[in-house]
Amino acid sequence: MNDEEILNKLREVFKEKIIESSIPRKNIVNIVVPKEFYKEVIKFIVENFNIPHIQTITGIDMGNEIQIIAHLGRSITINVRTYIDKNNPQIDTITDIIPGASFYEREVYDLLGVNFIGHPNLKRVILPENWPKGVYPLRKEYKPEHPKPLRGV
Amino acid sequence: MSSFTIPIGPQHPALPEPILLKLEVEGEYVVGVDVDISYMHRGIEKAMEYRNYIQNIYLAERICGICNVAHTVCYTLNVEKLYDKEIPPRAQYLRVIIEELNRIHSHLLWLGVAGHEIGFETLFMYVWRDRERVMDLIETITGNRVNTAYTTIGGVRRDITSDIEYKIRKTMDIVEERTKYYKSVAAAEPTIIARTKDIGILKTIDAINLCAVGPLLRASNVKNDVRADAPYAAHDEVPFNVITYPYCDVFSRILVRVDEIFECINMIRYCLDHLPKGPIRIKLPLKPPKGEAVTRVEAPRGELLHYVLSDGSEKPYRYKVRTPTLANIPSLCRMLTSSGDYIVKIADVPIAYASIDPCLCCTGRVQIVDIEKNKKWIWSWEELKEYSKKEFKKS
Amino acid sequence: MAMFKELYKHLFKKRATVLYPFKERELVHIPEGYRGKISFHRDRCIGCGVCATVCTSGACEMTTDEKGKRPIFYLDRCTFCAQCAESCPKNAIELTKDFEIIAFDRKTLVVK
Amino acid sequence: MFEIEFAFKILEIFIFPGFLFIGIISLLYEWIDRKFYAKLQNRVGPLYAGPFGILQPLADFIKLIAKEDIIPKAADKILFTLTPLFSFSLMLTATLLLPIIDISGILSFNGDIIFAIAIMTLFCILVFCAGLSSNNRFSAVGAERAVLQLLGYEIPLMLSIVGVALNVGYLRISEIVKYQSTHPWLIFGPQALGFAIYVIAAQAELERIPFDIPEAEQEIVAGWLTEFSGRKLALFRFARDLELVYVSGLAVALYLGGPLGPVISGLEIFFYTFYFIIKTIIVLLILSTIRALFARLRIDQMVNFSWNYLLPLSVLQFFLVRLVI
Repeated sequence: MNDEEILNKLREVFKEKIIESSIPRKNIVNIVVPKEFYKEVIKFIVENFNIPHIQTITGIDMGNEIQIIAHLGRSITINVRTYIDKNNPQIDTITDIIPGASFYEREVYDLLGVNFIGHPNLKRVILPENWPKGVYPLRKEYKPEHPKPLRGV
Repeated sequence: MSSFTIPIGPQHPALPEPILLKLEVEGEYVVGVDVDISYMHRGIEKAMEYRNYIQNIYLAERICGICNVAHTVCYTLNVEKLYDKEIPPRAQYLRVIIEELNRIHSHLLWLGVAGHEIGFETLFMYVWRDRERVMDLIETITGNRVNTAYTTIGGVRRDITSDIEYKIRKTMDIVEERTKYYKSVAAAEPTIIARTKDIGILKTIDAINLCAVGPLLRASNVKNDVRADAPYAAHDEVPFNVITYPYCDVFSRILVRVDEIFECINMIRYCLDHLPKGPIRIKLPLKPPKGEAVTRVEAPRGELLHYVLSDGSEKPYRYKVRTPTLANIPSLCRMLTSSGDYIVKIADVPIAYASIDPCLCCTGRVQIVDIEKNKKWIWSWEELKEYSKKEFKKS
Repeated sequence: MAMFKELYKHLFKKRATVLYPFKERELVHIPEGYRGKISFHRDRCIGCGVCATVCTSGACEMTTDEKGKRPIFYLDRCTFCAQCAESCPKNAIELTKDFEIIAFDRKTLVVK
Repeated sequence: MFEIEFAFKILEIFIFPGFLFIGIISLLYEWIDRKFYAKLQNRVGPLYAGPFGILQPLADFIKLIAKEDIIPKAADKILFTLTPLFSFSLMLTATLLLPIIDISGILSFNGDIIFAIAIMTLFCILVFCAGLSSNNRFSAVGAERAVLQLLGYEIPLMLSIVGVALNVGYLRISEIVKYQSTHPWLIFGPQALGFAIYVIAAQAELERIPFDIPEAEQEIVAGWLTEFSGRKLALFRFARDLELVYVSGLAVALYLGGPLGPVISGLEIFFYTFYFIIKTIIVLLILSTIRALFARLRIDQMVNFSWNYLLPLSVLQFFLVRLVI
């Protein structure tokens, strides 16, 4: 199944639930869905296209909202993206569909403070245990104290 | 029998890098494992947002020392996608050569470490000695042994002369011969087989479900390689075989990596034979246009993913790196947990752990600035001297 | 037992180790184009500051001397990536084959 | 007359071929072992202390003596302090049994071969005590493994030594050596198998690759040795070196004709010592080669190996000896 067939099939099944879709480059499929359908779309992709592999989950601080991208697939990359509210960042987990997504979700939880509802073991994975609560390094308002190297001898 | 916890790491002779494996142990049997990978976080993703694209080449290179070429290739391919310009084919071929050289050295390094983990010091010494030839070759081509700084945005920085080409061919012959010998040793030495056969089993179905990548996945009999599935650089033109072995254990991981070395050698020879003529790089402006890009390359440890979001300025808005080791950690936890007939012993932990070829400095990339509010994390030279004097007097 | 023959072959071979710091210094082979200690040609420099812009580690800083603006290099922070030498429009920066840069004092590691 | 004899005895025990001599050659053997192992691996080995690094073991010993001696809070202090001393003195005493300048050692009595075997077991029990007394998880696992390993190699080791005694008809080392002065060395004959078993078991007794399971560095840090530091570690390491001399010396006495060989009369002491050193070094080189040849076995594989192969072989050798005599 090539990239266009996948995109057409997704458009056909989900219709207006897909806000935006495109093929920016060969073998890359971009779709944007509302966060309510995020899990549903991923479940459909995993089950119908026989793609059990998740490459990673990227979280991006876009200012007022956080963008979550799930990169799925082995030969064809399907980027399922959704936007969630930054003040109340919550989204369904996909670990029950893809067990391998566990660590990626924990990473996003750790660094951007996104709460994955239903994750079996949502703990810190990267930051130290005594890191202050509510400080998320990859959010834009977090400014590290030494963003530049030391100067002088 | 009551169980107790044995911490392996963060400092442990078997671990070249800090990781904490909290092993739940009953006698010699491991019944549970908890992994803490938070010891190597350097904040590279955040730091990349503060540096321009040129500076980030060298920062990306330092995500990992061993597979640094994979990181630079991935980074440069990724950023080049933003520009949407054609890169000279000669540069793409040279990237393949240096990448495969890097893979050879990484796999040889791993073979030595595997020997070390099962207490076979002699194999360790011999393999690392022969790996030096590849390191010398990398030094000759790029100017440095480890941090190659070879690929850059728009191409590669140095060309291969006929003199260097001759050296590469000669070294490849020697490395091929030595690798053949090590393969025969691994297949014939009873103690190696005893320590690696049926150890650290990761069944095919588990490997797929837990999203394992790279040699770990291929050793579980899944034909998967980014170079074949989604070719990048010149990989669509260079023929090679994807190696798989069906045993799903550490022994099959040894065989996969050793056989991959042969494939790498053949790919390098092919590249040298078919090296296109032409320029090796094009100049690109410092500021890429707005956009985003995802690139995957096959690092020595598996699928490596870089994601960039550019807002049109000279610094990336967001840069995301997903390294192969992070993808393999769920599989590692599965490998180290006894369940049913499958029993893991403490003695098997180091080699099973090493069999995923972990590279933790890849895995952690987040900045630690201050742990306690009043304590400075970065000390000045004088402060450090004062502190050490004070501590010295105390003792 | 698989390595027995190999082991005894090596009894009569020369060791692989190079006794580098005290003896056998001549056996250390440095290839052409090695990226070692930086050498700076003041006469060619025009003070454009590109080197300081592209330097990853902040090892290159711009200062002023009697002839105008110029860079100054702190080798203790330098990563020897040679990006400054590559970006320099006048080839004022060169990386030499000298790799022995151990010092007791950081102040001696400044290239002026 | 009695006083002079007594003074000679004292000199024998303390200087030559007693403690001082044994101490020097044990350090020398550690150097040979390390250098040869390095040579097999195409490395350099010890290099800087003395010519060719010959003083390196001594330098290590002195360095460790000078280092800070830490006793963990949770450790059993008495046992923790005493085990290094015990094991060191035990091995020092054991080396007195070795025939070096004569067909009998300084210490020689009827049945001393049983004593010699008992010492090896006792050392292992001291190792177990040392591991347990330090109250560390790695040490506990190491101690447990040491005893498990003892269960594996002890019986084949004993059977191979008993085979020798059976062949000669005496339970005394000096008698075994004397027997070999008139007969061919015991290694030429059915005892060759016994020698092989002895060497393998000795490798396990010395806890060297492939049987360095109780102190497997990559698995349990340093095993039972983990908590020891400074003087205590120095004593343990010295005890290990002495054990190396003891084990190889015993092999020489039992299978390779002891210190005997062609001599010029009047210079027996010199020649005997020379032959002793040469023969023990040969045994040592065999032990070092084994160390370089294998990967470390797992504890269950080691016990399996010795019960499945070593034990039947030693029983077979036992019967062979019976048949030949």
